Amino acid sequence: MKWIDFEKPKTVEDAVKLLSDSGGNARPMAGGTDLIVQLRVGDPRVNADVVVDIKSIPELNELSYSSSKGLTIGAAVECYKIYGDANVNSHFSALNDSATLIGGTQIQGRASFGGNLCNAAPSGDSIPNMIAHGAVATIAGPSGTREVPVEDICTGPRQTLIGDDELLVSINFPSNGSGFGANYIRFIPRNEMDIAVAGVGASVTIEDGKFTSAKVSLASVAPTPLLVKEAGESLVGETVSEEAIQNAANLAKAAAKPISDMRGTADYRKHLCDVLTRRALNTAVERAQGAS
Amino acid sequence: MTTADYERNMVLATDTDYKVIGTRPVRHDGADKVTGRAIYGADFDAAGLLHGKILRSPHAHAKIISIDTSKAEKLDGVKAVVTSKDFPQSESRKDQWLKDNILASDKALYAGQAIAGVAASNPHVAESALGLIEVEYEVLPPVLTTQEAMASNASILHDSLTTEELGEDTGVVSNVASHSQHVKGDISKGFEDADVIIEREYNTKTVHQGYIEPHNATALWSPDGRLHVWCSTQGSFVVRDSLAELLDLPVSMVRVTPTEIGGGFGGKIPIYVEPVAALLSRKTGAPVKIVMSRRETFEASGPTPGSQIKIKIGAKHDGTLTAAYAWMAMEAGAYPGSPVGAAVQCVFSTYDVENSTIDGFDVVVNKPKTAAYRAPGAPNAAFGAEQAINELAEKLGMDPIELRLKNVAKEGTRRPDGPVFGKIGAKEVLEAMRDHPHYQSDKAEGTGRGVSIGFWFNIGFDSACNIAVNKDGSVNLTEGSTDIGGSRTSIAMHAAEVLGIPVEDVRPSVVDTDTIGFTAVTGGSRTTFATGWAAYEAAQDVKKQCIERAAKIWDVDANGLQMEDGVISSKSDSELRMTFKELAEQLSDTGGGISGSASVNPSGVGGSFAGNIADVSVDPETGKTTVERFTCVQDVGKAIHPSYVEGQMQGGSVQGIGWALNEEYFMNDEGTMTNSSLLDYRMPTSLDLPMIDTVIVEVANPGHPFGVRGVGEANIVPPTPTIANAIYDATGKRMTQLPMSPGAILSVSPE
Amino acid sequence: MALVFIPSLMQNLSNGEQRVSVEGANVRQIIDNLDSMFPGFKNRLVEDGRVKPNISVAIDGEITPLGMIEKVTEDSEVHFLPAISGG
Amino acid sequence: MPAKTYVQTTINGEHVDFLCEPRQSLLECLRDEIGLTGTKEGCNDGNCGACTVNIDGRIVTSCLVLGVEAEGADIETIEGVADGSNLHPLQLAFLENAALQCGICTPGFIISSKALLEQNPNPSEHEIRFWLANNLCRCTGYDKIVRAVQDAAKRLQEA
Repeated sequence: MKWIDFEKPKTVEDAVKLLSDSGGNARPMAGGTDLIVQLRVGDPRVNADVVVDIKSIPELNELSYSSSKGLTIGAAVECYKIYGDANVNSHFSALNDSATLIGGTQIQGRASFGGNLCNAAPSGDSIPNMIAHGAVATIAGPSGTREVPVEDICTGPRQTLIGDDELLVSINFPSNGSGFGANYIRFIPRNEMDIAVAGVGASVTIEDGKFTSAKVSLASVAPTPLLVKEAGESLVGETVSEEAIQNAANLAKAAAKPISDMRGTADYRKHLCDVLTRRALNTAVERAQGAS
Repeated sequence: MTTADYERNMVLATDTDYKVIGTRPVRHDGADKVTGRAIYGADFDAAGLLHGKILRSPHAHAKIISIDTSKAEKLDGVKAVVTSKDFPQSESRKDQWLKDNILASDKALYAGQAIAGVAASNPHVAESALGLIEVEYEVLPPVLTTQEAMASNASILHDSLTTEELGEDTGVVSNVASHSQHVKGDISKGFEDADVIIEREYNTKTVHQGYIEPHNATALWSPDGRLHVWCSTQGSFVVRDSLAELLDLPVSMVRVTPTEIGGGFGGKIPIYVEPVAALLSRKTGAPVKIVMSRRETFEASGPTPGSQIKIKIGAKHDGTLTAAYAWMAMEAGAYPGSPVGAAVQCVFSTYDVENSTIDGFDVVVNKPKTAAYRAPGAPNAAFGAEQAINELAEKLGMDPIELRLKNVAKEGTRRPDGPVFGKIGAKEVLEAMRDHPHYQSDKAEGTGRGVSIGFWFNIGFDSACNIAVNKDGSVNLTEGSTDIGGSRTSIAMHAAEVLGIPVEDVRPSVVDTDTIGFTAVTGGSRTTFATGWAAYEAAQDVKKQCIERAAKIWDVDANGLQMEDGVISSKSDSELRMTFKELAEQLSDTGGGISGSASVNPSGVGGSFAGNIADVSVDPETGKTTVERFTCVQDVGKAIHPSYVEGQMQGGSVQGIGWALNEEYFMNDEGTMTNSSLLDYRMPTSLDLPMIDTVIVEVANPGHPFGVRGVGEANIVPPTPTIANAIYDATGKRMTQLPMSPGAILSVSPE
Repeated sequence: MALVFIPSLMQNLSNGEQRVSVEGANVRQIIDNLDSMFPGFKNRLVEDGRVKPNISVAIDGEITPLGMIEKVTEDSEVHFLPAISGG
Repeated sequence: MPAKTYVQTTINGEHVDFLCEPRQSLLECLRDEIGLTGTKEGCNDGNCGACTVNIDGRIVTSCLVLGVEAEGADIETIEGVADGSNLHPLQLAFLENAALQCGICTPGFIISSKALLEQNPNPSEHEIRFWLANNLCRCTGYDKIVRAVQDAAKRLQEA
């Protein structure tokens, strides 16, 4: 591994200054479970001379909930804190679907949703889930902070619209009304420690047996995690039924643009989008109906 | 019967008249290994240690036009750079191939092949220096499968390679390094006599042994010309002799100290980084340590081959096999030496078939040179043959175990490769499978059940052992078999049994090549058999001397004395009685200490059969297989330490399950492995498996004093066909390719 | 006389004979006598006075570690096989 | 070459300070700078678990932690599991259940299992298998490891 410098700022301002002063050669690091490996193998997409450890910044460790503001997860909050949090468990339990899937126990001691989002892998297991929850990212930069829906963050494999001089501070999940349910599932050949061959995040709100809102988002079947708007929209107004869910699954499958690689062929991945969308929606519906 | 209703680890013991053999003591090296104190290869340190790194070819097939190391040599902290030019001149083509696999000379034949080595004061500096070495390649088209390599227009890897047929050079330049063949009876007549014939082609991919500890070595080439190497290896003497040959040194000038070893399964028999560390040490005068990365371990060590296998078998309506034909081509990797020769000898060995013909082809391709992996070649062969047997059973309407029992090889059966079997336990294994509560139980809803059986020869070869008696009646046992899974305890148990003392009173040590007689590799399921035998003989030597010493003390004829259960006594005078401990105290005063030694190269090797019963479920929408229940039955001859025997059976079974379901080298068109990490090379995790139930069958091997056959390998042979047969039972899909990954299963139509 | 099983790939040397009775009290004598009956065998089986490293000799079903000096009896079966090792 | 960083930590209950380069992982620091070689490297990318250590009560793969991040941390490695010459019940259970063959993965399994039993004294077989999925063992097929953890749980509850 080439030489790096290490900085550990205590404030968002100091972190942003370090990033902007480095001329694009600094990288924020939360758990480092992706970044350290990328630096070690000399991944050309991560050409950092300075690693900025952001785990000492209070805002990035925030994990709070109120019914008015919803759930805020700081960019450095580790997965194990997410699935160990009472508010997450009572109001956003579907986020645990991702928090318990990322890596194994050891990785979950370090890895964060924020890091998963900034790493912008097409397979990032928390991203479709965040998209399905309608999450919004707060990003700090030299000229202040901005808020961006998570579905707009990833622009390509390992590419985001977060600037070299910007810092992801937190992710906010709006409160859900009654009748809300969500789910993230992925397909992997093993049962743990794998990259999704395909993954689907789904959320629904059901009132009086009808979908009033729905979102479907896919992993590992496009250059970025993908919000399939038409799949969610197709459900809105429909009565909960196998047909409606199958129709949404068909739309998700049609939207997938996967490649063939060692993890699966394009055809297989498209097929999985159908299967997993159906399964994720069914679980989301069960949860919604259980919650209402 | 439910799984809770029976003993999950059964021992069907035939001979229980032992005090130590068959018990389950805590291993002697255990405390060191659970406290982190045991020193493995990468843990070794020495004053002034330098760190070595290796530059590797990015191309699967390329001519090396030039290598310029000058910039790397100038980097601050770099102490030396070596290339193939630093090796002494080669004396033969084979010698040159060995060297080329360590550091390539004129051609790179696989992506990952070593080109140059760098030593620096810091591993990060050594790594940076690799980027400064300039290599000019002329890239050639890669040949990645036996099908491509055997095609008439194939790109040729070695201009000098000609096909060999059992000692004869055919003179034909080809990627086929050798052709082997076994013929028994008249195959045409056998198929004419058959009422039912099954014929299929099967294909398997390259897979890795997957040991968790990467290859490593530290070398110190002293100014007096002596080379000392510390490394994790399955065979310290193989390392010593290979280094002496490659570096043109007298054997006595090379000393190899085997460290603890973190798994091998055959893959840590060949040498890779040892000679590079040695050359770098010679240039620098300092000790140099090289530790492979995981990626290097995948791309530049020795996996087991992908293969193409055609099977045709015929039987009469009553199930009698009349003919068996196999054609197998196996990928040797870049240099000749696939395990096809063993595969052709194992493929139909379970069965008594009157007419058989088996052809095997060793084929070079642009992949890492294959090495041994647990019963090398036999699992590939069984994947085809044992599916064909199940298919035949289905066509005949017979139970697959009954069909196997009807044709099973026994003592006196002539094997397809010619020789006649001695005492073997194939029938006993099949009977234990048939009678097992697992096989007798009803399948759970939605699951499929598969069975199969596999064979491995096991080997003998040289082993040595020394035993020195301490004055408190304990003994120090030294041996040369690197201990990969508890073998030093099973070897110590041989000595304890003979001397009639507790195994805790035997202190076994694995020592370096200067300190013990020649001992062959820890491989071929030979260690407990052969080194155990050496310990048995060395203990007999001690025992004989003890009796002689007691005779001297008592002034009686030694022929009238005996030593049993640790007590020396007179056969006629009950007053004359002395424990081993009491004698030990007096040794110094009665003529000096006692030590016994033995070097053996035993014949009498007993082959081992292993069978499986597996229940699986397959998700019809994703194709994903879940192993719901798995039972391994194996004839081990005699289980010296049943816990570690079970461990071998469970470990071999799970490696086989991994091979069956997900493991493969995924190569891109350029011949680069794209999944060379433990993330994407999907070995089973704890969450992917059920408990693995075992049945130890003991059909004593008459060729060993305690009946040992060896247990390490046969258990990896049956899992792939067992899982395939279970998947067929669950889905109606006949899987003819490994791995049977979810996508692959989904793409096959039911029969 | 011992019964030598001629491997199919060597039967070109034995005029197609599959099994040949050969005099000899050890492997060396068997190979020598086989070679005088059918010239070429020694060249295929022996190198520097020893059985080639890639060939094993099995006497009565057992691979012998003794090579050329292994004893052979009147009713022995002799096989020449590819050598195998293991993992 | 730029200067090394001075790091102060607590390892196995003892104050330990060391110098390291920021690019060195905690694994490298433990092994090469501090001499605690019981923590093993199997993959160097977080997938085998052989380098598992416990930092501030949470298990992590030390190959994915920078040494400089250890400033102020409380670290437990395999060398600190036994109480002097008394083996921990997990260590005894691993030995008596023959839960190791080559032993290279054993330190990681013991550190991981210890953390599991500290937060869940009576885990089910599934919970054990899930918790340990980031620790690869190639020798045993996991059967005897899972049994050893179950056995240790029983021993700890009886103690």
